[in-house]
Amino acid sequence: MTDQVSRAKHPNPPQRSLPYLLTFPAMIALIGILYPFVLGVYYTFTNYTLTEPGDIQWVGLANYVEIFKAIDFWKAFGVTFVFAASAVMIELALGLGVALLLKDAFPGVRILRSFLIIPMMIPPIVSALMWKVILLPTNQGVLNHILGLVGIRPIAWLGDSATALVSLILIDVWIYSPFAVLIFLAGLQSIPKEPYEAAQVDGASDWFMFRKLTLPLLTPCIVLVTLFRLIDSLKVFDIIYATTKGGPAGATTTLHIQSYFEAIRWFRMGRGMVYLFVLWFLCFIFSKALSRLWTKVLIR
Amino acid sequence: MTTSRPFKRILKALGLGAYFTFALGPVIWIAMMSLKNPNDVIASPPKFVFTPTLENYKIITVGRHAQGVETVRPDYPRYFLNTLIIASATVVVSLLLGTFAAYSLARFSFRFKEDIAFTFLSFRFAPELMIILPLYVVFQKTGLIDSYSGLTAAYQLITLPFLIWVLRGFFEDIPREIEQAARVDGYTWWGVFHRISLPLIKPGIAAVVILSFIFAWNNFIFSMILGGERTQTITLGILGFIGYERVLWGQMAAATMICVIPELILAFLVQNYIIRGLTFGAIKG
Amino acid sequence: MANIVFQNVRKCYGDYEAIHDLSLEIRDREFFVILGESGAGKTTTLKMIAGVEPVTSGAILLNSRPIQNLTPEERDCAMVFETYALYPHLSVYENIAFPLRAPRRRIPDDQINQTVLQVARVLGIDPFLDRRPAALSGGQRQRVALGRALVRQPAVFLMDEPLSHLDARLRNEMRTEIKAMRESFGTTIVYVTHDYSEALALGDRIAILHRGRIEQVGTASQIFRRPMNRMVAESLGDPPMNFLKGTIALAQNQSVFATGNWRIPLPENPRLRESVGKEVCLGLRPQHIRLERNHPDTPFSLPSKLFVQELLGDHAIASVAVGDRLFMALCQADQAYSLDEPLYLAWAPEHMYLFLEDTGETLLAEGN
Amino acid sequence: MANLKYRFSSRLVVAILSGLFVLLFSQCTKKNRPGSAEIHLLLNRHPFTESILRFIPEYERMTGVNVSTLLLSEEEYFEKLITELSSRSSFYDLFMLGFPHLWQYAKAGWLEPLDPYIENPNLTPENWDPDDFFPELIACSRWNLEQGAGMGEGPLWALPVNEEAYVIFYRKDLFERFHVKPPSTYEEVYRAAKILSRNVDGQQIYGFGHRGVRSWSTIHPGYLTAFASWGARDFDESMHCVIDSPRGIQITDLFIRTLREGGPPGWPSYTWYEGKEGFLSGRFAMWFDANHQAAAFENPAKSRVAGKVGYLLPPAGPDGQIRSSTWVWSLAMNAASKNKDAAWRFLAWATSKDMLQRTVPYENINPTRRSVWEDPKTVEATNWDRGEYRRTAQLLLSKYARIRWTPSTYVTQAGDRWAAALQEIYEGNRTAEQALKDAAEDINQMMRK
Repeated sequence: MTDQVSRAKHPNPPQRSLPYLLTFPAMIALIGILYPFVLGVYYTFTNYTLTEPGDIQWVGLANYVEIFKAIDFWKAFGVTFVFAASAVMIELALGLGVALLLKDAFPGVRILRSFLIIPMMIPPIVSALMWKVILLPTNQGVLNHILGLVGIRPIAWLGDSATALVSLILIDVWIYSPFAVLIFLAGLQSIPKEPYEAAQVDGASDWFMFRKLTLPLLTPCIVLVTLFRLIDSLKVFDIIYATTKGGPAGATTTLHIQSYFEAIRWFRMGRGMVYLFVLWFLCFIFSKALSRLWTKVLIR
Repeated sequence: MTTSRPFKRILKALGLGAYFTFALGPVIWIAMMSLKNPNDVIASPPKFVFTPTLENYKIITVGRHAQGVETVRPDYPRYFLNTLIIASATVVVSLLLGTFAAYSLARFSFRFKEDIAFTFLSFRFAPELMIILPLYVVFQKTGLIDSYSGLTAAYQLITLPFLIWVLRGFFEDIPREIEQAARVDGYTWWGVFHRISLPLIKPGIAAVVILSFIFAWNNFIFSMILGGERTQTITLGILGFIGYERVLWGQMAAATMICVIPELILAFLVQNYIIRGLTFGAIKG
Repeated sequence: MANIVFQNVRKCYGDYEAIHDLSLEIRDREFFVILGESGAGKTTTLKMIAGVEPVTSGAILLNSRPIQNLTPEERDCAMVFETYALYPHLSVYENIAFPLRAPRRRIPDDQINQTVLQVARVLGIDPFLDRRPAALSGGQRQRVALGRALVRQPAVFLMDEPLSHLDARLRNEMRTEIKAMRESFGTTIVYVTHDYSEALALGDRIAILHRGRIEQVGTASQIFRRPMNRMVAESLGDPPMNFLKGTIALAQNQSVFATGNWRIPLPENPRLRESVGKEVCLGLRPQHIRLERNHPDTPFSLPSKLFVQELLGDHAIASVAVGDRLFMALCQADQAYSLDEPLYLAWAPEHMYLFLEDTGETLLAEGN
Repeated sequence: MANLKYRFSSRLVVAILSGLFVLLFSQCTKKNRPGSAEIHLLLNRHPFTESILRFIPEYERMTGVNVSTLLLSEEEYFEKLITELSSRSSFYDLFMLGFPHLWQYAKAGWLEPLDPYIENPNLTPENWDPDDFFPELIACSRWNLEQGAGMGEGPLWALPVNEEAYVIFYRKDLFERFHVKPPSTYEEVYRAAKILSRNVDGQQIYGFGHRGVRSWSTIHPGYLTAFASWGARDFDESMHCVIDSPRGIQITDLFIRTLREGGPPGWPSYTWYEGKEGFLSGRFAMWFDANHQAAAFENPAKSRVAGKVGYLLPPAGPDGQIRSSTWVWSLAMNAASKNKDAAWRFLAWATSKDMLQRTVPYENINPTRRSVWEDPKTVEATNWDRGEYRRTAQLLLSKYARIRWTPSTYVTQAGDRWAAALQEIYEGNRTAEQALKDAAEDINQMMRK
């Protein structure tokens, strides 16, 4: 009567090996990065220069000591931090603000939402070049031309060390704030309506509801956006490479750009890799903290 | 939040207007540049009213160009096809590898689970420059240089970590009892996976496909160093318009507009999924 | 033909032991009910039969063949989940047809279609076969879950509190329906609930599960009349049994139940004699208690004062204070008592229960 | 039933994806004519390379050799090249070089000495005539790998295909209109730049334009010409960096003041193409860069200043000397190449008299062979400003233009740091002396390792 099939006994579901079997394929694809990464870290302890691939000698921590002593390193460190922190914060604020505006349906909201991610669709290096045309120092630049109409003198934007970093942050925000808007929109839609209705009944103000209800409920979004955006903005390269290349007098030289000069332009792979390893380490500790915060937020 | 009071509605309209001018203004400017002839493109002061011409689009697609208008060897359609192949292959491979990994990270509890999950994420930390030269040597020795499969493998480093973390949230979102019911109904874990779990996260897959496609489509360093003449991608194609003589801004702008089309089509196809799609467990809060 | 035997089954989540050394036999074609309050481990037991929860140690035999190591799909059990667990992306038709489409069964499409339509008609859900579960009411969803299990004629039928999410009227209706359909299941049914009336109404035999241990297994009347211990007695009947602490004493060489300065004679039986002097507690069911205004001429009575009276339509519940304890008694709706009015409880001797205070073991039950 | 739609759409998706996969892997197989020799070129975008590419099909038909080329913009080109060479890849046979790279790659042993191929009669046709090249340009391509000296001696590492020297393009109409004498010293350039930085008929004009991005390629054109004309040098004989010599500081201060007070705002962001665009669209009164850009400035279809451009020899320094910088693009062969003979035959063909002549109409107007430079067709194609362009170009080539960098493998490193110093001076937070001293100290420290 029953179609019981007796088969070799194996531990009942799920088999012990199944989880590893499933994650293994993805691991192989990413093992490909382990060898280059380890080799890169090894280079930081050598005097490897590209033009002399033959004689690589071990120099221990000489590269690190030398670089940590140099002022250029700490300047690049500072620029990287200022760029990443301000880019992420503005993207969070802008992302949340726009998401709140787009949350409720109104005529045309669907069109606006589909136009939302167009800036992300253009290769960053190309949008940086296009922005460079818009930010041209003379009144030939579109932005200066428009500002000129309202009587503001042309600003040198990417050409002046005071405004160069600000312009780069502006470009980064332009490209990646849609990412934040998307995540927040998803988050806002998954928040139940009841708490808001209850709060309204108690006569809570919009600001109170935002602070006490929306923000706490959106914490996972905030952590998620910060996690992915912080990693990318610490490692920013395309945007600066296409415009100022670390331009006016080191004002926009981040760790990644400085490593580009050291390793690719001046062939000093050993030193270049030190900058990159520091950058990797920064990403590591921030993500470790953020992902722990993420699991904690999830459980609560 | 009720926006009944007119004051709020004006504020909302102003806010949206400001943001979308900031977001779409440059895109519109690029579109205008793509319709200008060489002298207008970099006129100073910038020209807002001009006689539009489709010359740039003609040059980069069909390759015919009027005399005296300088151009580069128009291989743009080939770069476009290369990128289409590589980006789609990358997304397909990422889906194949990542979906299973995400499912096992979400469903099963096993040793080193959180470490494995974090390792996937950590592959996104390494700056591209750090791994590009050693990776180049590996690709050269294994003959993967300038090949579609080589670039598809390299792009996994960009798309796979993101895909695994997002899909993991989705799988965690499915109530366990639904999968248990399917097992009891007589399906192996594979049957449950592809008949119940996978269809239930279709919105998530849509969101992840479009975002991964964009990341792969826009890549620059991997395609430049690990690719070659046969697999040159669109980003390099667009940069190719920085000629020795001068930058062909008009043609570069036209190339950029065409570059956006496949992503727009894909976004439109999965449009309603994207927002709903990103509503995943982790977001529930 | 399906009988299920648990042999010293243990189940632990980490170091928390959910099921302690469970040994049980469920006979073929039996409607076996597991009754227990939430957290007793009844759903876990059910899921261990189905295979979706692995057994920590011990064996489960189906027709005397061990199945604890088989995967769920190899066990040929059907299960109705408490949350129904319907497939949200499939229509009602597909939800019911889903088990039949399992590759291992190789059932041709037309036969599937015919079986599904027949089951749907029986359950009265054929009008909305192409709707999605989200578009159905609680009762309809419950029927679809039933349909999904029914359609397979499995070896064992597992039900995890299928009626708990329904409103009272629908619950009674579905209960009688399930009772009526019992024949059409044609196989062993293991039904889990925390509602004692469902257990008594449906179960051929009932197992009382408390904190992962079987307190007692027996027919409805056995369990109701001769509970093994106080815990079993307490979990049956609504309103629940009343209890009064006291001791067994000897009065004129006869065992009596002494509490305060009241003495209530006890029937002669060796067990009572042995436990003279022990702490015990008296058990009386509300429906067995009569309230008298003046002192009844039977030793089986206790003085009390009315505390509160609740009118429940056709009958009323009177809560009376006996010493420091509250006793509940059923009485006619029109029987009105005034507050604090002195009343006497009276009951027939055969309705008395006696339990040991420390182990809760039953010393005296109805009829013996 | 209802679910058929669902099942159909998933089948469709799977079909498309698998089709894509098949397409992907079918592409993997190499597609070229079987059996024939194959050479690969890695080239940057340049008038010479873009014009030569037009004739490659002709070469392939003539010789049956399959020639595949990867063409990249200059920035990406050098990054791709260094990756290829540093990992000893043999994939690319020929590539373009400037002299800083020639020195670096020759020292690293990545370049193939070409003399044996020139002397081998059955590889090089008789009419190829190696002596037809301008001797100075051949000298630029020889180096005996000795840091700090030895240019012109040692093996021939590459064949020059294009050269450029540096002139000041100036707007003759503006100079006449505001009665400004074309400058013959750098003080006059400074003064002229300040006078001509004004609003003319509604368009803001800037007196003096020059490249500004943080790279050695910013040092190389006008600035290095001025620097050398003032008798200052980058390194002394013992390879010690001496850019902070008194003369060096003076000319640097003057040059940067000219840019700050007479140049466009945001100079540090100017790439060569933005600068050139500035002069082309008529916003600069003077532009100090490569003389062959005249081809673009004189082309009415593209330039607003065609016909109004004057060509000025670089002004002389205090001791009356004119020392223009120069740049030579040349083709070199990969020492690790697997088919060097086929590569050489292509190289010889590409640098033959006939081919250089045929690239002139495609704006490769500074040919490196004397016969092509004096050929009537070239003369006719380049006699702008009533022959003034050719006069200055001839003078520069024969007398004034030399490589002003000391031959070494440190040009890019020293140049990048030097350019950063110029930017600091321009930003005004360091004086010329402080910035150059720090730069010299850094460069010396860099070289010690």
